[in-house]
Amino acid sequence: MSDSSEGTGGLTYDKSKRQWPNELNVLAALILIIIIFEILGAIFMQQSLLFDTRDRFDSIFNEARLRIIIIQVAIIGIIALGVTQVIITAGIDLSSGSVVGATAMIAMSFAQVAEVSGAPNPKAIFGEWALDLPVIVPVMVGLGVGMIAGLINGFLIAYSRIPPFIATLGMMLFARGVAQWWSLGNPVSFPTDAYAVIGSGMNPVIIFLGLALLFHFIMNYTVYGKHTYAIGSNEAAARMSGINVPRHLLLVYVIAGALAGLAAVILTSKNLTAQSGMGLSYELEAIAMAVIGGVSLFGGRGSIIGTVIGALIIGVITSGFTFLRLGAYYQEMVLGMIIVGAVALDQWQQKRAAARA
Amino acid sequence: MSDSSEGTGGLTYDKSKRQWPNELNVLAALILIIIIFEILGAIFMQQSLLFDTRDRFDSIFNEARLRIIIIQVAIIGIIALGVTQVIITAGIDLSSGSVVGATAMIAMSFAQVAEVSGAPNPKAIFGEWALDLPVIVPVMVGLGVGMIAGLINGFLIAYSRIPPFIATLGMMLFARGVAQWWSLGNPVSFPTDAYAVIGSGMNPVIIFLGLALLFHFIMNYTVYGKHTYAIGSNEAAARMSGINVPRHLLLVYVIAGALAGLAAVILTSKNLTAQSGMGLSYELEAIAMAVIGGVSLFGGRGSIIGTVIGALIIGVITSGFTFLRLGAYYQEMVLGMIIVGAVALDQWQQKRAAARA
Amino acid sequence: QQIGVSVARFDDNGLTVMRNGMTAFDEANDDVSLQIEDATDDVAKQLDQINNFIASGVDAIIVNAVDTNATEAMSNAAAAAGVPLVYVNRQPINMDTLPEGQAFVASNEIESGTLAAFQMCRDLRAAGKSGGATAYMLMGQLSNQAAVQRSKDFHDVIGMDMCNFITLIDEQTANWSRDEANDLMTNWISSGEPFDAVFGNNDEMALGAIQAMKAAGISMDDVVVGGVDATSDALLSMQAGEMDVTVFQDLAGQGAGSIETAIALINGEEVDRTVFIPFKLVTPDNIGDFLQ
Amino acid sequence: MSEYILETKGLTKHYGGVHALEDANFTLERGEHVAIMGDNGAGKSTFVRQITGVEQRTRGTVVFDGEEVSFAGPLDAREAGIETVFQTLALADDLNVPDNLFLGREKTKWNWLGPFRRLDYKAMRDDTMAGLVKTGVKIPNIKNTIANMSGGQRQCVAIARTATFASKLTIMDEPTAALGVQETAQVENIIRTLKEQGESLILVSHNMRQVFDLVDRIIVFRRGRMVANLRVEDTNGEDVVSYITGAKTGAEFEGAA
Amino acid sequence: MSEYILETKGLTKHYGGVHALEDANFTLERGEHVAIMGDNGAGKSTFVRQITGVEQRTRGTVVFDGEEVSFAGPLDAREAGIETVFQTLALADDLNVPDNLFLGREKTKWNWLGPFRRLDYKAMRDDTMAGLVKTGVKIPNIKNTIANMSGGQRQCVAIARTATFASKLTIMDEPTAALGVQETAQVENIIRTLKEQGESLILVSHNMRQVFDLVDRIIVFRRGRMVANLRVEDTNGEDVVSYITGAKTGAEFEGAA
Ligand SMILES: Nc1ncnc2c1ncn2[C@@H]1O[C@H](COP(=O)(O)OP(=O)(O)OP(=O)(O)O)[C@@H](O)[C@H]1O
Ligand SMILES: Nc1ncnc2c1ncn2[C@@H]1O[C@H](COP(=O)(O)OP(=O)(O)OP(=O)(O)O)[C@@H](O)[C@H]1O
Ligand SMILES: OC[C@H]1O[C@@H](O)[C@H](O)[C@@H](O)[C@H]1O
Ligand SMILES: [Mg+2]
Ligand SMILES: [Mg+2]
Repeated sequence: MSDSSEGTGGLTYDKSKRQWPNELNVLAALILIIIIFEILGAIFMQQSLLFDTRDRFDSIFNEARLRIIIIQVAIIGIIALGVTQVIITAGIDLSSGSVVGATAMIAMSFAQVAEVSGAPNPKAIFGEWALDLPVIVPVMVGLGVGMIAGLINGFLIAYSRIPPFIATLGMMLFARGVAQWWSLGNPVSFPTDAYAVIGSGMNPVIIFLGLALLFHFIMNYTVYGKHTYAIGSNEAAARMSGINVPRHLLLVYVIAGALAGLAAVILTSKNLTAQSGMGLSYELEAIAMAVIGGVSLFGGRGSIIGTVIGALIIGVITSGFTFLRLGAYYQEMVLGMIIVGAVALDQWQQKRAAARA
Repeated sequence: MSDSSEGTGGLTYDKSKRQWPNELNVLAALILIIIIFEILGAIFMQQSLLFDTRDRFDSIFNEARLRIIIIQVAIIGIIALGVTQVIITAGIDLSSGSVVGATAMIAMSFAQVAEVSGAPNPKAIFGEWALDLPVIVPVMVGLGVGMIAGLINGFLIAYSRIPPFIATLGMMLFARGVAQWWSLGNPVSFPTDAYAVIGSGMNPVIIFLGLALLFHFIMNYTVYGKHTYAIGSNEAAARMSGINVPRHLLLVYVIAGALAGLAAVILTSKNLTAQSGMGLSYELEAIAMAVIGGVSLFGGRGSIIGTVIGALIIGVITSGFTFLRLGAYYQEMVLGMIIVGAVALDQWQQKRAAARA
Repeated sequence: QQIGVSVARFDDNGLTVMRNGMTAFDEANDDVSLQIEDATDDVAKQLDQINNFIASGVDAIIVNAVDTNATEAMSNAAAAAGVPLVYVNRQPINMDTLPEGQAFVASNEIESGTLAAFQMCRDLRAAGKSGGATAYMLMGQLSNQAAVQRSKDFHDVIGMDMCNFITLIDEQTANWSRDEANDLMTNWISSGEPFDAVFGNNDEMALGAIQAMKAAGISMDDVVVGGVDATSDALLSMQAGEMDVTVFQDLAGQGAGSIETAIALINGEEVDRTVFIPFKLVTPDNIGDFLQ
Repeated sequence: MSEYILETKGLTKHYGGVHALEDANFTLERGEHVAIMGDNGAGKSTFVRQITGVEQRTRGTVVFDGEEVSFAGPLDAREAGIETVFQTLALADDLNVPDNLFLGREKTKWNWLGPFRRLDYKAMRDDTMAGLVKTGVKIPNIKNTIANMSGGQRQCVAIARTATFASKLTIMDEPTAALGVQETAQVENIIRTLKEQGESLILVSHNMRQVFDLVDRIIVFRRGRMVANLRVEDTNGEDVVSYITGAKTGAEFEGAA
Repeated sequence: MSEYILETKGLTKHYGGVHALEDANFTLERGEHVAIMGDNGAGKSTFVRQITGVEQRTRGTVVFDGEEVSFAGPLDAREAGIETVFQTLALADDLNVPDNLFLGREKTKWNWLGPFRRLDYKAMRDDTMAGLVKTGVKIPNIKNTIANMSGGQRQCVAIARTATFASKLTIMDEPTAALGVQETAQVENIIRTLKEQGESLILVSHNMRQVFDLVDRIIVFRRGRMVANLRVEDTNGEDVVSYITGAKTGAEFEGAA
């Protein structure tokens, strides 16, 4: 039982042949995609995607590009952190995009200023008292609404045994209805200055990476993380092993809801407006990030780091398309192929690793 | 080994306690929903949903309503027949809606007339030769495009081992891009009279029910059906039992693609136009029909009959909302709740049946 | 009277203004009862909604078409059931052959993009850039006819002799969304290409571009930004000297007008088959007319 | 304190038309080791599942440790003091050996963090090694996932899990079915240790030699019913087989099967 | 025609750092019945998986029926004439007993319909009954899904499946592990019948009595290597155990494990 032994029965185990972690494959895909864009950039644009070829910055990188690559995925990335956990339990969350829409409308109504250019703001939902509230109010409302949506999802899935696809599909429709009903389809704009700070500049990125780090730790080193993986791996076994599966699932969906709520707050703050159509199809993008990052839809496998890299892959692709000025019609086609390609690469790597072993 | 024995070892088996088929639960849900609408109608509208209370028809039913209930779900219902088979293999098809969009555009370009109101149709994609073609051409093109999409899905899933969610998500993006690129976003209209017949009147319903019957037989009484269930139940076991799993999966996705292509043909014929946004989110509705009808997203369980009843449930709800003049904002909310409720009812029935047994 | 209304989509800013006009009319008139449905941008669903209205026995139907090419099937369905039908906001394809008892209250989408693009061209000339100017265009959803039309309008304008000094650097879709436009504009800025004008197919996207440019430290005096819709956010931005051009259409008026026309049809009155409501250009010079 | 650790009265379970368990009246004294034998499909595992709350019984009562109980799930049963090795093993395929061994009762630090308390990987690893050595199984790398273990290795992990935690009653459903000669001997030693420590045990097994070596009493099930209750010293292998096959039925169970 | 039905040379399988099977040189004569024994994790099932194409080997060759083969999957192996009862059973949980028994080779009518040919339910049901009776298992309702079967019932279905179809080589990986006394006896009868019919067999088993009763020769695996090759008439239980535990190693395998 010395620290160096890996097993029992005095068997030798050849450590050098250990399979490398899956995240490395995803990282390799990211690097491959960057290289492809650099090559295409050099050929067609005589420019580099990530490096500064025009001496506009003090560094060797094109800083503006690096920043937008991550800014544009930070908000959906925050949603994807929750979606990752849900998928690891072998669940799915189709509601996150619509929950963002509903939460955006509701939170923003508590973030409005009283005066716009000398005239009282015409869009307040609740009347005078709800204007110019301290920034904590809309933030808490946003988190709260997201958590309630998550609580309902979790309750339906964990206690009513409704398949996650259906429960969250129902919530998707419900939340979309709420988003439109809230202000009868009218946009809600003009937040307080304090609220506008949340989503400005690199703040979304800082929040995204900070939360990623937190959840990376939680998933790997805490009981919560272990039980999340266990449930996704074999729910019956987890139940028989004495895990309170329903309570745990509830917690997972509430966390996912809170993250969607937070994303809505940042989104409205960044755009200084809330629109009922906001968040549309974010759920698919968040799921794509997780899955490109190696999270298995059958549950039990995946990681936060993988999802973060998955988000970066989507960010690089989006920026790369604009960089190459790829025609708008082709972007969706190529995006579709790249998502499939990234996962195919990952599959092929794993197969090769298994065969070569 | 007489015909009447149900097992081996001379054990008695109490047949009277057999669990009733799951389809009966779904049917019960349908009837329950109808009754609720009838009660609400009597209270709030002093009218009946399904019966003729205004003497507008010669029968005791409101025939216009009965017809629209099924017409409005027939086209997505056809897609759902394929989606049902895909889900039974433990797969998923997120691409069917976009495939409908792409196929609609392409098929319709081969269905155009030469003369519209005296002027040659300005929207033909291919020029003169492609106008006024026999109706078989656009129909075959539609089926063909759908099958190619299905073939690609199937190949990625069966041979490249890419999870169905990702493969069909990629196809969803790809096909959406194709739909928009085809005529650069412009609608394609003015089909020949022969083409216009396909989707007119009750034809979509006849095609839907005919196909449902055909696939009901296939799923229950043929090798194809048995292997579809076996793969969804335990893919490894199916493989070890000697089923050629990849080849079978390919076939399943090609059939699903062909059905989506057919749906696109009927859809464009019914609306006399093709538009690149067509089919948007049909995939979710088709999946909802299947799942409400009792198809398990974990694979191995479900039936065509269940899906047909699931489609009827959605049709009744849609018409019922208009009948009750329910505000549009509430419709999505209530639809979300009803989908969840129908599945919850089913879950509860099954649990009760198991407990009571 | 019971009138069924099918609107292309509920979460659309412009169409919401139109809907508000209808609702206001409904509330002011006791004898009218509206049932407004959301077609969620689905042609087939819209046709089904019309058939559902017919099954429910409404007195008239108002349609804001998802796809103006799909109106023939709708006209046929309503005519067969003998229910009056009014198209609103978007001009039906079968305008020349509209059956008895049908009419339309609409605007011509070609105007909106042309008005905005031409004014941007004039602004660029006025800024002394007639020797050569560059522009980006943010397109709406590629499947949407307003997006297709307005993009085409822009191309047509910069193809005219007077405006062909403008070169389009790139055009991409931001799906009508401020957030996507903000990110897309930031991506463009990161390529370092200098530009003089940005045209958004709608105001939301123009506003997203403005936010991205401000974040990148670009002075809004140096760039001509145009949009369509004249939303209150856009008017405010114009007052602040950021947005330069937008286009207003009297959507609330269209909404109310469509109901009046429907009622006239129900009563068997003689009505104009076409009620044409023009777009109006909005610039800092006449913005006062549009602030409420 | 009642003399019985476990008592069932009229315990019955029907699955639709299948009467898997019918009217089982069973008692187990404190510290007693009892074997349950019977044909495949006789209802042995069904009996185990009703006691441990994996399923809800059709009717009947269960008295555990002097109190009438009705566990909502296996978690309740475990918390009441019943450790079970299920025939299906109940392992999470994607987790490694220590994770499985401690599933649901991890060793932790920073416990004030509630569900987010930190796992003490080192302590669990050491205890896992100790537990596995008791079963005699050889596992090259305990950090591999359970999906990569052989049939016997899986079974040993499940047994080590049960043996690692003290309980009032241990239930093992065919624990050595997949085990090799050496591992079987080790697991039998574990059971003997339990006996010495005075813990009660229910052992489901098809292995006649094992049963006669280890337990005090043998219960035979046939077609869902108890048909014999035999002290080992009063019976022999042949006798037991005749109960299993239905050649004989215990006097007190006449009219049963 | 070669004298061997199966021959492996240097067959090796590594899973990452785990050397599960190392350099196995194995021969099986036509009509011969051989047992493979060894500790849990010794590599027995790994050996079976390499031969039947379930996994791809790291290196080595397999010669079946005189030809070098490299099956892409178990379907190929079956088509070549190898029937296997896997340790994991390979049953489809949601299908019923006859469906599982005939999975992949259904009895059909209207065969010109290709994949859409019609199933002959009646014929399959009757054959299923016959197959099950041979194993002696009691199943109250064969139309229930496999998920609802007891451990032993599942195993009997898998065995009946193999026994129903003729083959050149039958491989059974611990076929009686979950079986009761009677069922075990029946399955052993099935194996004896195969012997009489001259079919070759590889039997993986931990049951010493069974092995000595049934086979001609015993191969022992230890830590992934073959360590003994014993004719049953030249050995006894104690001897075999000393090979299993490593107390002895066969002369020709010196330096192996
Ligand atoms: N996919 C895999 N990945 C890693 N290791 C594996 C894998 N499959 C098996 N092993 C390891 O290979 C070794 C041999 O396993 P195998 O299943 O062949 O054992 P066995 O002799 O059949 O044992 P048992 O009697 O328990 O069935 C074991 O140590 C097992 O942990
Ligand atoms: N969920 C279920 N639905 C229907 N029948 C079931 C279900 N579970 C078990 N059965 C049936 O109940 C009977 C008893 O099963 P049980 O698992 O208790 O047998 P067992 O005595 O443990 O057999 P084995 O020795 O093979 O493990 C069997 O005939 C089995 O088919
Ligand atoms: O259909 C969607 C579009 O409709 C236009 O009329 C409007 O100007 C745009 O802002 C956009 O919402
Ligand atoms: Mg059992
Ligand atoms: Mg094995």
